[in-house]
Amino acid sequence: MTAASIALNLTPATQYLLRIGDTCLILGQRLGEWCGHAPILEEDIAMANIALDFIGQARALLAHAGTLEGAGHDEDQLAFLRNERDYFNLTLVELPRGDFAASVLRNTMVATWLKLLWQRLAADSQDDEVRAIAAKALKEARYHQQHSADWVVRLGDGTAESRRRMEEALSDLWRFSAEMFDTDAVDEAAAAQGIGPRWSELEAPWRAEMTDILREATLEVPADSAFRSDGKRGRHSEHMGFILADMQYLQRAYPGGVW
Amino acid sequence: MTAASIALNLTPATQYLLRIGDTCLILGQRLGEWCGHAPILEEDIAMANIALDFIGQARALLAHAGTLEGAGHDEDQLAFLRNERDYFNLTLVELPRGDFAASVLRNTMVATWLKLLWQRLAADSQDDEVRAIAAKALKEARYHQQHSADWVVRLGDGTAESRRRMEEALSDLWRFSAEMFDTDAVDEAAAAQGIGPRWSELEAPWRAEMTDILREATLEVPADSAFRSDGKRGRHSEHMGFILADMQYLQRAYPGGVW
Amino acid sequence: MRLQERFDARIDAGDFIEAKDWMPEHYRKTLLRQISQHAHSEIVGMLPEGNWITRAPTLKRKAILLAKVQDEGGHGLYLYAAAETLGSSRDQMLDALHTGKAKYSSIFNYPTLTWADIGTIGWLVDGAAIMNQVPICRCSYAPYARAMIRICREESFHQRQGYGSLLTMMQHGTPEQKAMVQDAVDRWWWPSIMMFGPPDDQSPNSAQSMRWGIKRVSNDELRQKFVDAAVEQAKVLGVTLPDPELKWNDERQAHDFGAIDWSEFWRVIGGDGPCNRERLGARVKAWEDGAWVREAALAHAGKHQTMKEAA
Amino acid sequence: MRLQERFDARIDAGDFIEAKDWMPEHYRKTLLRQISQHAHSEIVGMLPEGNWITRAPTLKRKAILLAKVQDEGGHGLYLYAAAETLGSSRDQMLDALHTGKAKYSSIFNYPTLTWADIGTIGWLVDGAAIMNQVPICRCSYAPYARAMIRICREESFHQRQGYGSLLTMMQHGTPEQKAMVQDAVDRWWWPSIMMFGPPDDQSPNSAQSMRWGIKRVSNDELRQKFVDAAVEQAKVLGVTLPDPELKWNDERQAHDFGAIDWSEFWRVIGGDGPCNRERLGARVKAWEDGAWVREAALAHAGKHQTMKEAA
Repeated sequence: MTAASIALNLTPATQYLLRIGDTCLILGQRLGEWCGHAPILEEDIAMANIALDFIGQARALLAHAGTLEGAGHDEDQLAFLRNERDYFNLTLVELPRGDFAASVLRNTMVATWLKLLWQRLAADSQDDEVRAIAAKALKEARYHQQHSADWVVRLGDGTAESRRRMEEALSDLWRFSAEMFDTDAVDEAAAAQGIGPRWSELEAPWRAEMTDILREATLEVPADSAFRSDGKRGRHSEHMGFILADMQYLQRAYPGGVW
Repeated sequence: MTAASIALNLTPATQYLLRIGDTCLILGQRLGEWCGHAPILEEDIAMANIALDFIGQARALLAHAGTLEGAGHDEDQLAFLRNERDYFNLTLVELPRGDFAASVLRNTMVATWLKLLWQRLAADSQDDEVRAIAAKALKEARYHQQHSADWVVRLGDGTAESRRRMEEALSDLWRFSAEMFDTDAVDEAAAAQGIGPRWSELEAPWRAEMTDILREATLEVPADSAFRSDGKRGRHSEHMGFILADMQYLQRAYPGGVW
Repeated sequence: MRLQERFDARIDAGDFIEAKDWMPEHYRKTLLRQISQHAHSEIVGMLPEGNWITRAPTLKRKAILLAKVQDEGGHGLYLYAAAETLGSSRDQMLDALHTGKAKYSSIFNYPTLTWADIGTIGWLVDGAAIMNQVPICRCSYAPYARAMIRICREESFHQRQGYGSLLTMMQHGTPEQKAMVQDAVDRWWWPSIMMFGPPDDQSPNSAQSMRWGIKRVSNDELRQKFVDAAVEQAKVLGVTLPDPELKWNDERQAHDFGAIDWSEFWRVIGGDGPCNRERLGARVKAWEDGAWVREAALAHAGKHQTMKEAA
Repeated sequence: MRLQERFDARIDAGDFIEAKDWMPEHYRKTLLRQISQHAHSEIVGMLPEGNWITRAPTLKRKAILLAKVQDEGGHGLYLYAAAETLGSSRDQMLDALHTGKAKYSSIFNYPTLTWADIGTIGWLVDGAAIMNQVPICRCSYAPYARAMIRICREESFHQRQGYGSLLTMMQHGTPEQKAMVQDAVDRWWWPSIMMFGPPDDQSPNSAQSMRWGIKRVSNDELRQKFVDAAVEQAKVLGVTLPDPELKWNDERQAHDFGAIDWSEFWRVIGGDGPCNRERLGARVKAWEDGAWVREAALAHAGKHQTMKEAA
């Protein structure tokens, strides 16, 4: 493995899988930052546990995307040696971890979305490996959603301070959800090939589940905004470069290393 | 230029110069973080200006150290392609920038030390290039000391809040000053070769000037502690790796690049 | 009415207005809005560029970038000072920025995603700014015109440096670096040509500003001049401008170009651009986090003053 | 006096003491101090390792590291629970940690400077911890002994993983990686053998703890055992232990080793180690920053309870 970046030989199928795998990878990366800094020990453990699940999901998806790509790239080359524009995660997961309110809200938004996506992939994907990955990940996503949503409810319907912070988190993060559902050629091709659903099909059930959670938390669903993020097409926020600088550091600085 | 780290061929003279040059480099790096985030526009400008001076000093010293090393390393290879253990800056300058109190106190501590060091180097170094670098840098250090010390005085003798923050900064940072003055074989060899003074010789005048500044700021000189940092011998704090991950990113990720 | 007539006559004669001179309230307000908006743009503009200071690829480039953001801070200072001559304090202007009442140039709501963005901002964004600003050096309000003369000189220096850094990468760099430059140009081109503002027929305030000698050249005229210059510069660089309709029109002796997506322009101006929240949030945070510093400086100055008076 | 005699007899007979059993106040306090200190060490110990989660070099290593810190958090939980059986709440114990009244293992006041530190902590620090902890699995206080059995099982797994990661680098890595491993071993060796505490003749509390079956093997005996094992492991790895006096003593059938710098040990215990402030500061900050979360959880539970009661 050399330090120079790898060039991807993208097809809609690989890009579709990298969008999911990179979302897991980068959220796992962000959640790892909580280690030793959570409000209670149980949450240090839970955050590490959820991060671990995400890294596991990312490994499976990146390895499979590498196989489909057919250029001989393994999970680590894909995880550590791409240029920023070749990562396709949702922008939402690259935002700084923020406070605990922002973290649990983001986890809830992503876990709810992933749960719906894994359900569809586990049931309908024509790709055996994708079905297998999704079946395992679905169980994890259910737990992630439950755990995070419980916190959204507690904090939304807790103290005035916790409610203020949840409202702020909603105002900051909700606008990034549009990216989860807008559709494009990658989506269409993946649907046509039977890899997985168009993401737009997940919007209605996602909104329904999130609305229920927010209602229980006595929080209002924010209004839609004209803001659009575009990480899944490789146009990231300014935060992404700093994530990669840390994440890729050892692979870049020790070319040819074996770990 | 390739992405792999360079191996240094160190002599006491080059290490002595890298200790100074790296201190300028890393403090310049930290001060650059203030850009756009200072309490008043004049300080955004001043911080960028001081950072710029430090980068200029670092360039001159690294280039000269590279010449003395004789392995063909230019300023950028030395700045961007060493392993962490081959950077020899004072630990003090790699600490996070902290609040404005911590930043102006650190700037005062370092500028006072550098001013005394540049004075000695400008007057006594047997190395013509070092004398020339020092003569130019001395003027800059005088301004840095004046500007930063003025803030230490204003904040120490300002409001209760600013005083509390200055006291906290002193408690956090003062203990790193011991590293500025302890002596070792590098120091002895540099003194014997006429490159520059043993740093222990700077301690008494540094304490005298700092004591005056703190007195004017109505602050107490902290008691000595048994804490010892060791960045100048290449043993850094946990902060250093993150500085280098950002600083080196482009050189590592684009091997062979021309900028 | 006398004052108004005399003022109009001076404007018509091409005279400069000084701070102490009488001026119509609307002229004063228009200028104050424009100058403070320009000052805000300088300090908000430090953020996207500052984003790359810690990651600049060589020490020379790091030094150039630090010098550039320092200059931008300086421009902010002159402009706030010029605006203050119109009767508003810097704190009042900053308050208007922080509460969203005042605008800044919408271009700074786009992110700097790669190092090539820094060079591209120098080339295209500073280039567009200079096109906009050179005519202001002849603005009827003298303090603003004087500030702009100094600013334009520094801006052209920045523009050349930015362009030079791209040229180095395109001429001597690796294929990956060249791709990085092209990508940056692809992202910044359209936002840059939006910097001249809406088309003339949708720019309602322009006529009055022209009349008053605050504005000297129309939006579309400046935009055309910029596009014509950029096309040549892009050729030298070896990059493609992301507009398939861009081509020389022999009849007009100018380049035709594709339709601008004004809905994006209004979306970003309206607050929903990629970084609006981050930019304003960073400025507000800096201001709030620095409150104790400003208070301490005042308190210290107060004590010092008291001691002097007592002595 | 009856109770005391019966307690002593049970200890002598090798019986386990349960939480509900009578115990001397000094026994309870000694155990509480030791168990809570051990719990604090687990959670403070997450910090130096957590420092490398975002920079782990492969996804597999990142996953292993996340699993490891998660386990450490779990150990903290069991140990706080064991300590709670002795009559102190977790919040009280955390308060003692945050105010500096309670200690944690001094080894965590050293920084993790390279990736190889993570493997080295697994090999040497977890290795030393296991040496210390295995005898505690037979501790006279049953809840502590039970927690330790589970913990020791996981710790040996971590120790093997850490050693394995070093072995991979030493056997298959580049020269730079091998140098990184050697450097980490050079820095961690002496602090690791200090983990067994002061020499027996300067360890005043040891006798009482031995008498009570809280401590089963002396500091120096454990240290010797650790050194003897590490020498063989270092050979297999291909690293040098940074002690020129380290050599086999045929007479003692054990390794002689150089003098430990106890002044450093006491300096670090005393608060002036490389990271004491950072570690405690990080824990206090996490606790203070999280206060609103804990308060909200309580408030929510209170409302919920009220609703249930009303229903």
